[in-house]
Amino acid sequence: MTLSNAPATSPSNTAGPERKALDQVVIRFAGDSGDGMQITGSQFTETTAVAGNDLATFPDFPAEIRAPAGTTFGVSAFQIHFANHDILTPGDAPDVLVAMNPAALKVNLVDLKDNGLLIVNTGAFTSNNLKKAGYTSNPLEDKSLQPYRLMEIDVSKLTLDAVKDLPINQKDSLRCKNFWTLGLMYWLYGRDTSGTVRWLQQKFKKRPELAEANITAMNAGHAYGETAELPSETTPFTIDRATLEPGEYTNITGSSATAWGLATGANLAGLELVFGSYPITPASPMLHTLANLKEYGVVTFQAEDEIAAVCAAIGASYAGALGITASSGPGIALKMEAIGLAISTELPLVIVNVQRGGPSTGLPTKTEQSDLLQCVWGRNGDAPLVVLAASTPSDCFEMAIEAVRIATRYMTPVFLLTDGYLANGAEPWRIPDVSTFERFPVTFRTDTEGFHPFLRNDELTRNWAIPGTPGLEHRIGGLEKAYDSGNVSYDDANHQKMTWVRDERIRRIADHVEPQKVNLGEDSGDLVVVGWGSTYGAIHQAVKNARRSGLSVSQVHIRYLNPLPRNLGELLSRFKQVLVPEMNNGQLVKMLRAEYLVPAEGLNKVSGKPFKIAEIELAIRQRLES
Amino acid sequence: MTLSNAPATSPSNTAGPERKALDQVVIRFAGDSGDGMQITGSQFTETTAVAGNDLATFPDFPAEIRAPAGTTFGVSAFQIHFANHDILTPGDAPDVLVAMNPAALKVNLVDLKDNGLLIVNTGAFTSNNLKKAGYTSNPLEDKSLQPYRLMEIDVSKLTLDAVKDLPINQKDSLRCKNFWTLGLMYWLYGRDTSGTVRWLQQKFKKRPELAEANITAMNAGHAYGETAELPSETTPFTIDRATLEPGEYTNITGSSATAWGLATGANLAGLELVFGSYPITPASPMLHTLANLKEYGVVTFQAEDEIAAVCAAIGASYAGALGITASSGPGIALKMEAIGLAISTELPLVIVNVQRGGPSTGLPTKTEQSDLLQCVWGRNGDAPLVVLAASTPSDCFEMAIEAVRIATRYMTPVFLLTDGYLANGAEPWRIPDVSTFERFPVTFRTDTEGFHPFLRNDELTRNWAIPGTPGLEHRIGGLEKAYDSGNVSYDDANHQKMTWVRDERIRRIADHVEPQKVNLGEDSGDLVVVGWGSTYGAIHQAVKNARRSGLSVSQVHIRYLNPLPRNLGELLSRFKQVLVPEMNNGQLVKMLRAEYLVPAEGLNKVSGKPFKIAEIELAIRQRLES
Amino acid sequence: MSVAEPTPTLTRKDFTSDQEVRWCPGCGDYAILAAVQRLMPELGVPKEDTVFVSGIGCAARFPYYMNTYGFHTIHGRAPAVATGMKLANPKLDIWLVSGDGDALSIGGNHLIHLVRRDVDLQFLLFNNQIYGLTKGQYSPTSVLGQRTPSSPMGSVDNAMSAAELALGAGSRFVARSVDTDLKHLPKVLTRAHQHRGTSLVEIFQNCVVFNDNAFGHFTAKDVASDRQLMLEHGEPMLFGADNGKGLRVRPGGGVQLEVVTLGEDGIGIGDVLVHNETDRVLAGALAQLQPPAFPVALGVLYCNPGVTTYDRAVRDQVVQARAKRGPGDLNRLLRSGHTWKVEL
Amino acid sequence: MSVAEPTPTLTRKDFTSDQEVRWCPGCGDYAILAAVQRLMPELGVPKEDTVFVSGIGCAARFPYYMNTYGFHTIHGRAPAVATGMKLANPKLDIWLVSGDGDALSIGGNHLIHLVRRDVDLQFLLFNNQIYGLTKGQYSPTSVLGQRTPSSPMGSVDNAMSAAELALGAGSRFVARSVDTDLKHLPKVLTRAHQHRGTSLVEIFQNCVVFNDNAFGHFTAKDVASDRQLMLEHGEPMLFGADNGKGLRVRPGGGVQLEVVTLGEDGIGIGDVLVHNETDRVLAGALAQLQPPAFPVALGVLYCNPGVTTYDRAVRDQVVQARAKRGPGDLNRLLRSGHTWKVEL
Ligand SMILES: Cc1ncc(C[n+]2csc(CCOP(=O)(O)OP(=O)(O)O)c2C)c(N)n1
Ligand SMILES: Cc1ncc(C[n+]2csc(CCOP(=O)(O)OP(=O)(O)O)c2C)c(N)n1
Ligand code: SF4
Ligand code: SF4
Ligand SMILES: [Mg+2]
Ligand SMILES: [Mg+2]
Repeated sequence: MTLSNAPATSPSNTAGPERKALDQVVIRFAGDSGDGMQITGSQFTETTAVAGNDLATFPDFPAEIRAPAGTTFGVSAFQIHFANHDILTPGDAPDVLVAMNPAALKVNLVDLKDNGLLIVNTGAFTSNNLKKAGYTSNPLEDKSLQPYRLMEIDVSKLTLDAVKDLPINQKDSLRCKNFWTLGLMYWLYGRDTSGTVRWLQQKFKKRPELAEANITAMNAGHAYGETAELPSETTPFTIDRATLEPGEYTNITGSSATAWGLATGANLAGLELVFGSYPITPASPMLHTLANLKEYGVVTFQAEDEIAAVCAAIGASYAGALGITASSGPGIALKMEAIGLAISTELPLVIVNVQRGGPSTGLPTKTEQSDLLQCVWGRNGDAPLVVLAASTPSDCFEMAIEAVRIATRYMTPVFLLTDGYLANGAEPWRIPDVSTFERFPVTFRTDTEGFHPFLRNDELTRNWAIPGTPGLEHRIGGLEKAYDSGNVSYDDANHQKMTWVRDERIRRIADHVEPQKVNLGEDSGDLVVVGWGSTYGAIHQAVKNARRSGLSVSQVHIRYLNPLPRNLGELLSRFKQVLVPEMNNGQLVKMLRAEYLVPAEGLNKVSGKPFKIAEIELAIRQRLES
Repeated sequence: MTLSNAPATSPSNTAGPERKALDQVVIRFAGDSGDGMQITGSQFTETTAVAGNDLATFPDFPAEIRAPAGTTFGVSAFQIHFANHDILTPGDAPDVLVAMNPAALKVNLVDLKDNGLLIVNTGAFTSNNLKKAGYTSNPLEDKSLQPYRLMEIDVSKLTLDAVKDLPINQKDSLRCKNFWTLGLMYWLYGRDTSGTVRWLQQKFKKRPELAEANITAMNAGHAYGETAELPSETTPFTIDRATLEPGEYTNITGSSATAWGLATGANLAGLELVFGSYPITPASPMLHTLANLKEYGVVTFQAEDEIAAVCAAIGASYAGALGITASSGPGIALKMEAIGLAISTELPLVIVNVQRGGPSTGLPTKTEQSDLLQCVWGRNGDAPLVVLAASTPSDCFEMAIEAVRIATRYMTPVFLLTDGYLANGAEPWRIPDVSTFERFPVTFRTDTEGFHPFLRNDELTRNWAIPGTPGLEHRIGGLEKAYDSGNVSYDDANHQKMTWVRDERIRRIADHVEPQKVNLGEDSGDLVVVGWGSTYGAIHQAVKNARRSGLSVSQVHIRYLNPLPRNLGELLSRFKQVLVPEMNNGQLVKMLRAEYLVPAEGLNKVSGKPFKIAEIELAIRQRLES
Repeated sequence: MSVAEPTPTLTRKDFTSDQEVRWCPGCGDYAILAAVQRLMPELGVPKEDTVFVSGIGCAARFPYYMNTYGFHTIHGRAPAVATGMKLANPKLDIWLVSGDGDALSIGGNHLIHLVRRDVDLQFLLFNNQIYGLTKGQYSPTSVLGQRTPSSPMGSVDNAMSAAELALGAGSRFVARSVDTDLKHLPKVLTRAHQHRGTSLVEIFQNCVVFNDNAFGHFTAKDVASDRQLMLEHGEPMLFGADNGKGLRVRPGGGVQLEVVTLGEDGIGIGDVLVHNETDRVLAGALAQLQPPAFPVALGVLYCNPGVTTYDRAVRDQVVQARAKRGPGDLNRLLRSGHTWKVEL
Repeated sequence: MSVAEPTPTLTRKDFTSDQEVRWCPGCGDYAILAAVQRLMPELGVPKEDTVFVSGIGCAARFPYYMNTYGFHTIHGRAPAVATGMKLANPKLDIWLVSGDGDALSIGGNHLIHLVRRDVDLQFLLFNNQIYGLTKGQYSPTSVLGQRTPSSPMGSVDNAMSAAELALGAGSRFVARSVDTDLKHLPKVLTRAHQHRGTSLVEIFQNCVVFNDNAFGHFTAKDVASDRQLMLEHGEPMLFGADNGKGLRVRPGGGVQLEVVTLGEDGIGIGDVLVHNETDRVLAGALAQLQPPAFPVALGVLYCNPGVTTYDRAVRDQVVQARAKRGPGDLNRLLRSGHTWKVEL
């Protein structure tokens, strides 16, 4: 094609035919683990964000690092939902599916909307690949794809043609095909390619020939859209910018938001942060982010295992820093004994649990909310602590700060629950000005007068005296301790009292956090949908839709899971029905029933995938429309 | 005294003055860790049992191996309750307190009944010992002991006199004073000393001089009772034999009962038993017992830690033996990740949790019931398993067999909950005839036809194929597996289905276990007292007392905690009030409220000590007598 | 290992499972898998008596690809699970497959206690000096200063030597080989299989994605002969182009090894130290050798079987107990304490 | 260790807490406690900068009796807790106290990674070859065949050597002493304190209740001189009555040590091997020596400080990062990704 050897600059996106205006689109890029779908997706995300749309994304990749090419279990996908209005989920079903090979088609076609746009790379539909994907007949030839608007393009060949004159080998040339596809999609949605051009030039600083090849491929794809004969009904689109609050924005994933929030929290508390962690999917990215924040007084310790990781964090807190640890699934289970020590010694500690599919090793790369009860009750003895949950990628930032505030102010371990969906998902975030945040500096005990390590204020919080402080030398440990002296005590009345203290001091924290608000709708009615964590967006949209059709339903989304908000019981009692959607087999619902004796009902999805709006909306209608 | 050099034979117990008949007595022996109070107590127990009384005991010793002599935290005590009728608890408060030194007096006097008999060894009341015990004035001299019938005896001196002519040194001589005391108590309650004589001769086979010394001391104590001037009101007593079912009896502790029950269960299942464990108080005695049962096909493995212990048990089960592990408190917390693997791979496994005071290291030698929620819900992911609890020392035998039956028949991990009180406590047990027990032999899969490792029967139990079986080679693991093939699967619908299967197959077990019975009283009424585990005896007696005074109260004691008995919800609904006494901060009560929405109310004692009958009785009366 | 009838009819295919292999193209694990699948039939152990046990990691996927019994357990715990299997059925021939993170990081404690007890099995440690499955963080064997996502300024952890650790823990068989060494690896694996007790085999395995060519400095064709010392019991320790170099104990009464060049200042083959598999001090010295100053010691560094193995010793006590006290009789057990009769 | 102003005014009493000591009468722990309390003032480290950290066990009660900062943590995890402390505040002078079960059984993994990383602290391993607090089960250092409540027919686990394990894991300071050796123990502890990095000191400690006299075969007065080799860097390895015996490398080119008697067949002091603290192979050989054939090697077996320590290396990266990128500015961090502005 004429443009294939064009200079590596970006065509303007004003060119081309009339564009059809849309309110929102859901696109899924799907291909081999090696096809670079995650990069394609995140580049499209960046560009879309800059274009001013609101958006939400859902990356979905296999547990294998690089499963054999062409296999269904090696398929990697990235879904993005963008719109000219405020949206909260990556969308239930894609309007557009890009399938780079048969396996990608096989795995993802089920989700594509009827009459949805289906773009396939015919170049990858070899008989071998078809076999690997488990196709007995070629879907491009049988009639199975008729329900969709099929766009057959030999992306492989077009990419090779585009870069054939560049000084790179066949393998690297073929690798550019995801950018060819990206170029085409940019054209289709009237996007400016310059951001990606800059990104490529930056990324391949050391290998400019690769930068040029990818840019060339992208431009070729873009040009293909302008020039090629597309199926008549495939007109390009345009989607107006969403009316977002003015300010400076960035796309943020839950992982970075959590890591940044913890660093910010430590800064507001005036403490250094010691992060002890052992790699595990999907928590590792937090370790990677924090390892790069050394100049912020963040020390990361990659421990030999999860037990050492949490123990190092506890030691750090004893020594006067803020000890934090993070893990997922099996790794969290291993930390429980040590967390009991932090509870017994009343030391600040934040444990981030990026939940994944269980039980056991389970589904490492899939999302789930099935660790709630483990975090609230999964320790030996009566061992209460604080449990918080973030609702969206950007909420991870706020809740991470809150976790640090509570841990340091109340000298207690705090669990912060996120999940794989929040950690990997991204959304545009209006960047706050940290200098306006309220600080909560820690004051260590220095006064030797009448000191003992377990002196308490009226919140029942003990004073924090750290090594290096003259005259406050003291010993603490995991044996029961006398209420007044803090010395080891086996006295029966004392144990009873200390058990009460451990429980009561956590309960009282509820007096100092925001009461539960109604996130959508009235504070009474026929039905309240109660959720926690990453289901926020789906529930919110579902409730919104149901309310549009006049149903009396409200949303209550809990961020403080232990202690539960003071007003929650009374609030729930004002609704006729309580529905609790969870990505687990029914955990918060147990807590609510036990605590308030409300006939709460679970809506449980345990498939490793987030809720679809429709699934929750249906459950609402079933309860209110009969 | 004339008898002190008597030959080592036992005086008959018919001698002496008129004896006052009693229905029941509670005696507490208290002294230094080094004073041998546990031996004194268990000897008195044996003899009392042989005399045909029913009895219950409560040993209470410090966490230190041998804390410094004379200190309050070094005090070791043994309480025995014996009667001419059926009893279930070691008694609320002692009628008789034997205090071998000031510290023992200091710690235990609070519990002695008013006008109770107080026997003190004046020889140990040196100013030094008084200081160590924290006495500012000598209680023998100030008036503080007036509320009691004080019996001052210089046991130390009398013991030394008794054995002075024997070829043993001063230290060993003084060591005999616990047997002097035992002799006196034998006389006081008209007991035959011959059993203890035999025991001593056996124990000191290699050092007969020590046997003789102790026997001599015991006889001296016995003779002292006959001859000495005792406070007029201190007449000796007699307590008739209780009418126990005819049969052969032995005194059994919960530890031995559990160990023997596991060995018996494995035998009934036709499996070898591989017991993986890491020492921890109060679970270690099970390891010690099982280590001696090699000829029963019991292999014990003292692992490097609790994780290795449970993993070895899991490996053993995979290889076709019955894998069992046991621990307590912190050790149980460490096993949770691996237990998740056993749940995911659906392998039989029994985990005995001998609960102790928590959180963290807590109170290692004290009893508690605070691990219930940890066992039911304390794992990553939705990871259901079976949870059973034993109610009395001898019930440990039955429930251990039941744990093995369920684990092997349903291919699932089973938690068996006991506690320090059950493990160390003893009661007379009518020994069953094992040959009459119903066997539940395991049949391993051998048929290669259509085999896959997760083929299920209609109880949803998978078939068990073990290495060594030709043609059934297969792989299992902790990743999610396809319902039909058992191969690794990341499919969303499959995960939903497998989560359901894991949950449902445990629920269905409730169809095959005994329905919940009412342990005492009617199956409906004003109040039901619901308990589990070692609180059985105290609750039973309290309910019995309350019923005697005409109150409408029943006892329901749960042995199957997960799944809960099918009929439990309906049963509880027939009572106006539900009271749940637990030695924790409220755990079963949460489960009952969540499951049945019954307004169950907790009665929580977390002092490291078992409930007193009076405490529960009072709670009952407060609810029914107002 | 278990002694079993040779079953000569089996072929590599018999040991290949129906599961698609899921490693990255070019991963060293493929070469090891091929070597093991080829070796199995020669060992003559029935498929049904063979068990592959692993923890978690890329390497730990190994059992899925062997058509034998297999258990993909949890991270770091395979040694404990395997110990339990062996206690339940000593007849099983167990192969443990573990990565450097699985074996030496989270599983370090189980590894050292396994070799100390000397449980009879083969421990294959795939050392790629990286955490593969979690996307490339440094591992306990990663070189000091290595930059990875979790060590952006370079790792500050000193690297650990699997061989030295095992020897320090009391291991009785320690060997090393290279994933792609088609001739050497099967030989070493065969020796490991013959040894009764825990046979630790460290296999240097290339992770093409996250730590490519980590071992090139001694495995690359051009340097191999100079950088690899192929140990043979009873043979002089020679290496280099046509075995021109050797090792000897530095003269002067110490225990330090040094490299000598044959022919140079009067050094003859007689001066070269002869390898003695049963010498633990020597094994330790060999394990420490590192390029460029020294070659990497490959082959069997140490082999010194104990009088028994853990699993056999445990079983022997069961036999002794039965011989001494007879087979267990539960009714007798329940009456072994002090008992008394209550008549009507 | 941390460098601090000497505070000569302090005495033993200043380091003695108000807590009653709760060990059994006659326990070796008393002697060690006394030695440490006496030594503290001489080291000149301020009380407030000193922290004693322990796991669980009889030995682990130690911190309660020191009037310094102290943390009685959980079983086996003290090394990890101590690492965290040191990362938070490298100025702290940390003494880790652990039993053979705490350090080598459940805590084995943390021990080997602690010494591998070379965190700057003193690790006192009280080895009584038994689990004391849990009433006498065998431990990883118990002798093979030992009868205990959990090994009624004798333990079948081979004993582990703390020194060999630490060396195998890469430890840079390994020493040994005896609980009641009032002269030797303080000297060794002082050396440990001087060393920068993890200083492992194995102290043979007598458990009078469950394993009495376990070390009598080399600590008893009458055999001590013949059975104890007191190592001194740069000194010939002599022992026995008036140093009549010595160690040398067995002639013939190997690395095996042997005992020689001075004066016998022409052996002179010159033939005796001179101790070199910095020789890891030698340290390994010395750690292996066992009575009756050999004496037990006491004192500093190995001392070879690294260029830095883990805690310093970590801190240095923080400094470098600040030098390179300036002090952290959170507002800049939040804007470090790709950003865009939305105007009204
Ligand atoms: C308890 C637990 N912690 C952490 C993880 C995450 N994880 C899986 S594999 C692995 C390490 C992999 O490295 P290695 O053992 O060297 O195997 P490789 O992938 O390099 O072959 C980790 C940290 C886990 N699955 N379970
Ligand atoms: C997680 C956990 N497992 C087991 C125990 C029980 N326990 C306490 S101390 C100890 C071992 C003590 O032996 P050692 O470390 O040698 O110390 P010693 O008492 O001999 O000084 C054990 C197994 C525990 N407290 N915590
Ligand atoms: S990540 Fe590395 S070790 Fe894992 S499969 Fe890919 S190449 Fe092999
Ligand atoms: S049990 Fe042993 S180690 Fe523990 S205090 Fe007593 S004597 Fe010391
Ligand atoms: Mg690796
Ligand atoms: Mg010990």
